Amino acid sequence: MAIRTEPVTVNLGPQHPSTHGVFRLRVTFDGEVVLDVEPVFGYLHRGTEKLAEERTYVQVVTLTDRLDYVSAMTNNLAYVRAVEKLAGIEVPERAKYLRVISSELQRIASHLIATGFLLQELGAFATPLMYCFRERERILELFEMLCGARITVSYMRPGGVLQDAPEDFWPALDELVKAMPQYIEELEGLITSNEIVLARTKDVGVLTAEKAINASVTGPMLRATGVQWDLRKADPHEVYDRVEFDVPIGAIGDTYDRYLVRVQEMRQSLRIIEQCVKQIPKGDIRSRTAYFIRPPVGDAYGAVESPKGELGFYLVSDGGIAPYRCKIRSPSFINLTVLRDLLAGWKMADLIIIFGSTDIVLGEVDR
Amino acid sequence: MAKALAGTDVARRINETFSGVALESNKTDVWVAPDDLHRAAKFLHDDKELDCAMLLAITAVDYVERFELVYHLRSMRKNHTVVIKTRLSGREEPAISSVTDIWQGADLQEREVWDLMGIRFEGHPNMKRVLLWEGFPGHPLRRDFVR
Amino acid sequence: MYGAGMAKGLLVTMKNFVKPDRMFTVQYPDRKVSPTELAKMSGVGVFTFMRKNPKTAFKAMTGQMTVPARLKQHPRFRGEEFTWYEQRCTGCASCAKYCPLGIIRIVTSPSGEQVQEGQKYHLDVFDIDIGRCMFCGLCVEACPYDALHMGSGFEEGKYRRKDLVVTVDRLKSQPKHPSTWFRPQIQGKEGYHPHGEKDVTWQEAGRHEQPSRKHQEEKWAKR
Amino acid sequence: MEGQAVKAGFDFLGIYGFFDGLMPESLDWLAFLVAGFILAFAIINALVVSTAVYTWFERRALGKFQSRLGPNRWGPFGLLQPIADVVKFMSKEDTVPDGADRQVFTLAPIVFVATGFLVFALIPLGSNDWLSRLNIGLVFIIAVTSVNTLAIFMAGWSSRNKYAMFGAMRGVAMLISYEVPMALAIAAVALASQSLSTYTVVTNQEVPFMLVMPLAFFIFVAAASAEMSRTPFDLIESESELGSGYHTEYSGMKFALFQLAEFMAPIIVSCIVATLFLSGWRGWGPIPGQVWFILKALVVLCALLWFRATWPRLRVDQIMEFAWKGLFPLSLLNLFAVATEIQLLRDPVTGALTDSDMWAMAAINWAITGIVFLAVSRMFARKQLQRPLPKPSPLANMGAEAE
Repeated sequence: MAIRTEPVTVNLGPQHPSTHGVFRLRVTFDGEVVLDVEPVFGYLHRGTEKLAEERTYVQVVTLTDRLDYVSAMTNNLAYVRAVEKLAGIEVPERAKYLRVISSELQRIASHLIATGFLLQELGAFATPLMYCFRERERILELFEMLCGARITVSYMRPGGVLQDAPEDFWPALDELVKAMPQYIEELEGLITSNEIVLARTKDVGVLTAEKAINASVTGPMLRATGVQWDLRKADPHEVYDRVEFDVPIGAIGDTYDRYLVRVQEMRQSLRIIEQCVKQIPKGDIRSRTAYFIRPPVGDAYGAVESPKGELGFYLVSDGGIAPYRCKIRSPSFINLTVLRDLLAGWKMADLIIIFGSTDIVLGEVDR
Repeated sequence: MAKALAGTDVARRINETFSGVALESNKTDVWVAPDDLHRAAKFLHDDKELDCAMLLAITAVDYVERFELVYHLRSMRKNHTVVIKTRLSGREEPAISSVTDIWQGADLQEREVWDLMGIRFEGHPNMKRVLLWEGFPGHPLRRDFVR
Repeated sequence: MYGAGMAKGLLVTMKNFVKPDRMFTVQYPDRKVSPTELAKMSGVGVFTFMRKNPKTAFKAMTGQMTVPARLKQHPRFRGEEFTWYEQRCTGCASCAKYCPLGIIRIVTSPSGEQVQEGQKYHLDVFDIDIGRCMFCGLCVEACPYDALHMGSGFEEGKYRRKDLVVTVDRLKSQPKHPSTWFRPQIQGKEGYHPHGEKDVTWQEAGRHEQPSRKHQEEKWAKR
Repeated sequence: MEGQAVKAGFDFLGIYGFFDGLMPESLDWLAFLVAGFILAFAIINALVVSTAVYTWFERRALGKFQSRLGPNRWGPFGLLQPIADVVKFMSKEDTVPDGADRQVFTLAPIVFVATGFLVFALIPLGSNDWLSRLNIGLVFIIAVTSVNTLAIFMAGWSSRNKYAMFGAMRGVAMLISYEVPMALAIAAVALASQSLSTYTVVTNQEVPFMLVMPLAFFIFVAAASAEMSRTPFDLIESESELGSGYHTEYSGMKFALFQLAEFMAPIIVSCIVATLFLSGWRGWGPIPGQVWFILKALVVLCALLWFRATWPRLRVDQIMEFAWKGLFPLSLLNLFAVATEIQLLRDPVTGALTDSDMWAMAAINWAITGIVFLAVSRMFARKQLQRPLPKPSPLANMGAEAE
């Protein structure tokens, strides 16, 4: 006897424990199996691009903090890079190093969050999440030393950084760089070889390299598919061409690979910081720029490798004190393109972890 | 170091295959007519030398008398970037052909452009608003949008 | 070996269980203290302390003793209330201009006073609406005379929106404990911390020496 | 509770005898009733209070595991936290969703809690402190724990919520599957102790059955943690997927009842494990049996807590696979091995098993367990732990310079 079944449509979200904010997945289930997914978002849309048109070039820095609110430093960096390209501003050496140090710290913090929440979604009762937050806390303390804020840093300015690091910053940074590898080791001990994690994440949500490139996927998600592409190497900005680091890649592009790539990137970031601390010269931290920057008429696209992928700012200037158009190429938003292809056919529990492994931040998706 | 291909070179290459498609060019950008955009995009994607495998971003800029669409393209194998632009006239629902069949990555971005700028992409499988709700009056990123 | 990974995970959690020295909970506004800690605070041995004040020691042992605790912050922390020096302010309204949100309201009238450089205006209104403020600090960065500083408080919760506006009277009267954010001259001061009792005078808060007449004339001539 | 010296302990007969002595003979039934009520009252309250303490303990211990503090504000070390929780639950609005089946919706938490209390009646806390010496105790435990399934299904179905439905459906599938290996593991215990009564299981348990039948112990603990839906088997209420599963729509006291039953489950399971596999109240030296029992139960409780704090959750199909392809064959193998050993080792006339027989069984069973473990680990390890080495894809070349 054939039992008649009918698909069930469930709204996962906007208030669901594992949607990373206000995000809605309209999912059609056949039993536990996902038939169709439609992401619905925009709940956090604040019109950053429109707001930027009415702010001066420096004031927009504060808006970029609020895009990807777990990695404000890289947002600042991407924006000020675009402005510097547009207006032709030179940056002092010391500022470049400070920028790299702070954005690599931010990358570690962001990847810690991604890993912690992935494990939370796997059902590990908050323990890995708490460990991740514990380590992130130390990084945020460093940010507080650097610029007086922990999340919304507003640290970088066109032409340099806001202010030099205080004296007690350097010993604290050394301590962190020394202690961090063993924390990452500990985190890996809890997760990497755990058979339950392997059973849940291995071969789940496989993304192929061709598909990823065609769908403009960037960041750890792209690297997990085996494509060795990192903007820090491909188009070295700041001082990335003066430091040595590897670009970790995954083997097959499944959820486990995405996790592994993130963990290995944390190690590489520590390597970069270590070398930067050795190399950093004394000197200015900010070149003299007018407070109201008036770039020449034209456009510029500046991008950096943010923890989520390629974060780009496309600025159009009409010669005034505010950008005529400020387009944000947000990696979280564009990585969502493949969501439907990734999720269809998997089970409900897989849906949650695949979605978690894409590591989106709603502030950046909705802008 | 990634290289931004000179617009004139790219324009020359495009015109060698489809003559007259690239209207004008300067050091960085190439302008094509909106009707030829799809052809040019397909060529840029398929050509072995240009090899633009990834569509980085689609931006619409509102210059009041016209809209300008900016396509940032990137070759992963050759490590260079190409910028092509096209000008659209008319403020009442200007339309252009979609490039989703060439790059899947255009999917959400074209929806976003439609949502915020009001440029319709013909041939897009799911041309709906993405950030704002259906029934939102107007397209907020336009310069003449009034709350 | 199958199961080894799971066992490794168990060891990691057990290590954290038996060695809670990396506990990162911050207790606020007060925290529980143990008798040992209390004894250390009063500067005597644990047993002496227990013998002297058995009642407190017992309370501490049963986990009922609390001492006030303030969050550990760097002196650079950008806090909620602002520190403002009337003597340094000329009423130029740079802060209001640079505020991305436009939440600083300034009304000035000519005063005829000359404090440092150029003419000084009298401030009739200087309202900072911290209910909408995002503490980016651009106003402080913009202030040419180092008159406005960030504070380091974070306990400005109010029941009404209009109470969140920091008025000029409050700015005048509140203790001057500026954050050292973007103010290297305060940061360089030995042992200064915004949480301390010591006020910073308006002379100390400024970066600039008193400019000479000649210097000013040169500067103006350039414009 | 009284020590062993008192002839009739704190059990039904003792209380009944006491009241029977007070009353005239025609009021026998009243004495019966009063004794029953007193017992029921005592057991329910003892269990509720210990659950309350356990919630505090679990939250503090989980806090330690996660390197944070856990509740420490209300009362010494936060001990009064459960009271605060209950007050909060009671002051919350008791909502019933629109379109829910009101009767079933109200009944579900009651059924859910009642099963836990029923099981506890059979646990002998000491050689004299038992509340019911039912001669089919093991069968009763299996039967009553399956009523759980019904309660979960009632809650999920009547809520008229899709998440609750998902939780309930998962719950029914999983609980029914795990009852099979659990029952088979209990059957092995019954064979070895040659009794179905929980009391006799302990008295006949000269050697703790955990040592005699490690495989059965493992199966029982795994199945039981699935039955009470704790990690790694907590997919019924997996909060990252389903909100909170079958009790998504519950609030106020009804939700508190679910919480009570949920936190009660580990206590009951650890008591059952202590009884069936750790030789209950038996111990050495001057320490009274009750203390031994509580200690053993506490050890099991802490181990379950430790697992919960560490491991993530399995997927629904993996859990079902684990039940039917893993635990079920293992429990059959275990039952077969134990039955064969008993047939070979027991006294041919009386059928009794001596201590040395038990130790012999233990040796054989440990060997079997080791072989099975190695075989299974070989089988899975090859499949799971090997991954291809990452190879850079030819689709990208970061070092390339455009010509």
